[in-house]
Amino acid sequence: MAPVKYVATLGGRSEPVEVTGGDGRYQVTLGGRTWEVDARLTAQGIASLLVGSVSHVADVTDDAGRCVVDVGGETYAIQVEEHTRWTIRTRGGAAAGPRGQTLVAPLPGRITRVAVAPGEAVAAGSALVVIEAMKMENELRASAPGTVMEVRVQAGQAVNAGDVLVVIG
Amino acid sequence: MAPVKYVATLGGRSEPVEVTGGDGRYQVTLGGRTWEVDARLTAQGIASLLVGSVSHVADVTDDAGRCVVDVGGETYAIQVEEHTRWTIRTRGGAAAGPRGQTLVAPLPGRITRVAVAPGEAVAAGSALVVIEAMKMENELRASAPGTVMEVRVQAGQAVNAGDVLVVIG
Amino acid sequence: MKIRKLLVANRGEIAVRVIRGCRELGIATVAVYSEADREALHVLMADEAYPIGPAQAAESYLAVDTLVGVALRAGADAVHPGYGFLAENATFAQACADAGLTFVGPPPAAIRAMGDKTAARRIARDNRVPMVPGTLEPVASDDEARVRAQELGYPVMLKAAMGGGGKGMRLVRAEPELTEALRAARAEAGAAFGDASVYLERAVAEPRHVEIQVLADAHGGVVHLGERECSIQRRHQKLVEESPSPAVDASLRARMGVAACRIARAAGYVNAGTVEFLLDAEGRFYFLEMNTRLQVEHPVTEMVTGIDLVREQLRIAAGEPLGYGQADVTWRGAAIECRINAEDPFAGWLPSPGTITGLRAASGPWVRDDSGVYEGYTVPRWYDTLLAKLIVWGPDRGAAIDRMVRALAEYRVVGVRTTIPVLEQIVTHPDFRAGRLSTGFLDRVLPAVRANEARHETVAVIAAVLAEYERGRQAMPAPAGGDDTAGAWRWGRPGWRR
Amino acid sequence: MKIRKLLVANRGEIAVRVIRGCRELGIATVAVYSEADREALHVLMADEAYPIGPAQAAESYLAVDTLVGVALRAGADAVHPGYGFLAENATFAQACADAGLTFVGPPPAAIRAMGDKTAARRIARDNRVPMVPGTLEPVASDDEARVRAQELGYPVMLKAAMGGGGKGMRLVRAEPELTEALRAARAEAGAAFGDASVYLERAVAEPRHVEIQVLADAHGGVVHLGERECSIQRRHQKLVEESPSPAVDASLRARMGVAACRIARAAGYVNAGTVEFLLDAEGRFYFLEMNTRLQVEHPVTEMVTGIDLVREQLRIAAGEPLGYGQADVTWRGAAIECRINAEDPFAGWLPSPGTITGLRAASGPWVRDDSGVYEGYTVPRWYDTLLAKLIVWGPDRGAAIDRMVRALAEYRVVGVRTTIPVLEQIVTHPDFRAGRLSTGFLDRVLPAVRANEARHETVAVIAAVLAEYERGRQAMPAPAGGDDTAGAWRWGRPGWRR
Repeated sequence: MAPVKYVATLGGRSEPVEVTGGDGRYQVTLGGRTWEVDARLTAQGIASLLVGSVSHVADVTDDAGRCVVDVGGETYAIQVEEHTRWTIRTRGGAAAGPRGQTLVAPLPGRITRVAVAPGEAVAAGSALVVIEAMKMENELRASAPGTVMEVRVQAGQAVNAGDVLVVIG
Repeated sequence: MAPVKYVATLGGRSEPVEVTGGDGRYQVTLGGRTWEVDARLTAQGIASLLVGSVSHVADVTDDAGRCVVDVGGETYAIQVEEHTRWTIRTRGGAAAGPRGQTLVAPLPGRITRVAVAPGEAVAAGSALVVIEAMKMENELRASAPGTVMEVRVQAGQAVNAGDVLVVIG
Repeated sequence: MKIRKLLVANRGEIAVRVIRGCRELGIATVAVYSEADREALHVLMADEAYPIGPAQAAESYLAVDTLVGVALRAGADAVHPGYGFLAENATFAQACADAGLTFVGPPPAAIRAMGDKTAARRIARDNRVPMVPGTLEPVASDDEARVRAQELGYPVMLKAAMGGGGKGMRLVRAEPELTEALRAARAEAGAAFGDASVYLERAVAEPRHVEIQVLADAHGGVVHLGERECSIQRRHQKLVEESPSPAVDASLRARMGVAACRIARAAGYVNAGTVEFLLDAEGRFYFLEMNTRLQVEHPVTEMVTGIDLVREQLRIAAGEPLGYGQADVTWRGAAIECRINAEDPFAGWLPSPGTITGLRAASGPWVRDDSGVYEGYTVPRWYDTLLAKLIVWGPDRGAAIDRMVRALAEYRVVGVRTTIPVLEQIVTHPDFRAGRLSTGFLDRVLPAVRANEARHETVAVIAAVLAEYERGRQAMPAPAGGDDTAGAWRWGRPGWRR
Repeated sequence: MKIRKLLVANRGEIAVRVIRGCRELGIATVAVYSEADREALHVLMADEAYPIGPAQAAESYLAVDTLVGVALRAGADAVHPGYGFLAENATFAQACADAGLTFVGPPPAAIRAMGDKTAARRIARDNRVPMVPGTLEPVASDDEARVRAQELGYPVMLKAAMGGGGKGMRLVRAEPELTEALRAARAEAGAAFGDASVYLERAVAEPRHVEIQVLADAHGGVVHLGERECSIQRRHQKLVEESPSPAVDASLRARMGVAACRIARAAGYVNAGTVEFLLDAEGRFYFLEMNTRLQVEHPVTEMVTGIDLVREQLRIAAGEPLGYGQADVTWRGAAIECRINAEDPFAGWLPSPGTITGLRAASGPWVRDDSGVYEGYTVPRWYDTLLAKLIVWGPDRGAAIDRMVRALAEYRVVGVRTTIPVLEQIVTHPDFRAGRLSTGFLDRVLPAVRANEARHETVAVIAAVLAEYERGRQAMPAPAGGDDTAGAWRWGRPGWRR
């Protein structure tokens, strides 16, 4: 059987992967090396992998089309596409990077402080907003320098995860 | 809302049960008493029940149409039917009781001994067959007196769960 | 009076811990739950459970009258407050007493004396227990704070007068930070304790946090159970605790123990309590405060002394004498506790509420899992982030560390982010193994902590690609001759988790 | 020679136990698995895993050459045999040595001397250790057995000459039972040990089974770690074990310990071993046999002495001296172990293989779960029924019993039948609490054991009816205004377990 070709994208890097085999025993080629893999699902979403006799247990979940793998205490979010599909998707060249920042609430909570106002210049690492959740005050900071375009919340306000708090241009 | 009427059958006894409510809060009437029940599924097949404030955790599984409930370290197999269905099913009177015994292998294993032969009379509790499984010899006995009609296995033979071993008339 | 039925006025792992202790003594247990906690583990484990109101703690777990009312309605004769919430609230202890309920904790007067940290410092001073210089009263204003701080000399520490557990604490390195630090400390203190007062202490450089566990009965018996070192803290929240402290020998233990017992006696203390000290690099110790409750980290003391602190609390509350003296308390080996919190140490330690889709706790020899959660449980966003405490024992500190490394590697939590990866890096750190600890340890070590060593990247990619490969194959007709017997292939079977 | 990589020639909970011990010492681990065990826990937990053949143990876990070959191929420098399988097989120990592998166990000569139970009895006799009267050689024929039994006087006990673990043992009350008992004992012995020889002993009335743990290093150091009482047995299979024995005081412990050490020395014993005794109602003890391996019930000794037996085995095998003497071994409190087997005690104790659909192990203070299974695991039908060992410690026997009752109530296994319900009835039995034990205890108590006390019948019916009710409601259109927020109704959501 001809190998099935995929591209796995992890942390911005894409690499080709080829798979053959089945019924729990596979040959997986990546990074110029072929691995003999014995893989079983021991329970829902929990895979036992023997990769060339080395034993690993991986928790594999699906998160909005990406595969999230917990293995050895580390977490990886990996996008897997068939090679042809990936080629078509990326043919136009990489999309332009995101411009500006949109600070969204990473979890539900209550805004206890807003440290910036529209028009203000912020440096990378500047405190923008403090959100209280689970009995802790959590300071949210700018990831890059810019200018505050919008502040959509005020102190005392309750927010849900994903709510836009501050827009920086 | 009118209560929904059921019949629960457990250990040969059938008793009517009525339920109203929903969204986790119910009134359940059985044995002449009405219980306020707060019930949630905390995970697949695991229910937390507050029965008049008393807390129970029940593992509820389905086994060939019967509901198997593990609660407080005890296991109950309960058949639940809508009252009308139960009435129709039982209208003809109880079916005649089973006649004779068919000894089936309760688990897979190897027959190490056959203690009876066709035509032999057996008493309740007589050893019929010894099956070896999980490193133990397990003696299977007659549940009632009778005469051996058929012996379908011999020593040394491997059997699967459910295989008929001995028929007693 | 024998306790027959006890209401646990708390939630999470400590409620579970108290329920277990009661069950072993034949005491029936009553849980309470807010609207966010109907499915919490303590509700599932108790004999009975009663709703007490909305998710907000102020309207449920902090509602004194509601709790006392439920205790009476359920026919309970005692109340255990756990830690946090109302555990150090004298009004609650008094309300229980007034309702005829045995409060499993110290008398209201002792809570009041020690709960007011500035009053506690006066008791320490009167009993010749060494203290860090600071104010004996809360500071009335920002201006007063500025003056006092200048007198003490920076850096200074702000502390909640009614505090405990690190809430409302702020280190102030220099005067420009003072105003904001006061605001933050007061806000946190007000939210946590309903009292925003703070006081000042001179900050000790590179101190260790070492505390002494005491037990006092109602008949004058007082013993100490040795120390716990809790220097591994982030923002005054303890993360790793151990007993014994690598910095404490038998002689220092005895001296700190005597000081702790002296304070307990002076305060008229009864039940389990903890006297906190700072220990400086020269082995001098300074009284910080007394916590008038069970501590989160009590298990490490239990593991080395063999004394069940919850059992002792219940016995003492029932009026029993300790039945042993200081000479009967012995220590064996070393114990370490790691706090598994729902926080993402690689994203600013943000709380990580959500559903625990996978949970495999460590177990086996000398591994203790004191957990408040289960697989399938949704961690609510209303309460603190502590999911479970992982405790190990070993014949010596090195063996305990080896065991903790093993246990952390076994412990898997999927669905919410936890502190496990950073705990692994802490306990394998050379300074930790060498016992070179101070409350500054974590701030020093954290910058080097990496989210992903990418040790398992190849395996992760293989797992992800195989999942996709099998999803594709399942969409195809089954191959001829494929069998489905034991040991055969099982990827892609129904139930691949979404 | 330091051990760097170790092959565990076993499966189930003991393989997991050994892997944990190795991990704490920084030793890499190699698991082996039969075709029935690809998904077993020890395979998942080891660093590496290799297939060794078909499900039948004779062709996999008992295949000496295969195991030695895998060890060499994997680059292991040591082998741990666990218990059962090849643990007491001198040929295997010799094959490891010949291949340059460190065998974590005694020298082949000591295995041979003690493995042949009749030879062991000669050593005991020569060392003035008391013994039950019996044959010093296996019986050659049924006729010889009949003559010897008559000489000894009924009841007599048949025992496998190469035995251990109760396999191949039969009590014979009177002569008419002898022929069938010989057949059964020989068949079991042959299947278990590859040697069908049996010998005879006079049966002691109402004896206790009390065994002494010994540790011997390669430098002449020998200590004992006190006793375990294992009187709770069914068909010679231990079900509940404890340390200390309620029938053993310090003086008896010392005398039995000295006798056990004397036998270990006489046999040239090195590593962990157990000397089994019968203890009669008058406190006299009789040597039974020596088990030249780790015992299933070793954790109770670990919990009271604080000594990690697997760690000691590995240290001794690496050539290290014990580093302590008899006076350094101390005992604290009491420990109990319960064996959770996949057997249905209410259906003739039939094995209950199958898939564990639900598993919630006990945890919390002083509770240790040594398990070989996980939720979702399918218990294969090829091996013994032991799923997990539940061990508790308490400051005294009463506290340990209270804790075991609590822990058993917490422990839930769904999908396969287990011994848990009968264990609960054993540890709450008045005779058990009073310490009135003998190997006849279980046979005396079992007839009173009930499958279902029906204590929870009402709750079970409510749960079953609500499941059906909600199944019906889910089939209807959703009610207007129904919300799906936190804390709301969740029955009948997708995934109701089939």
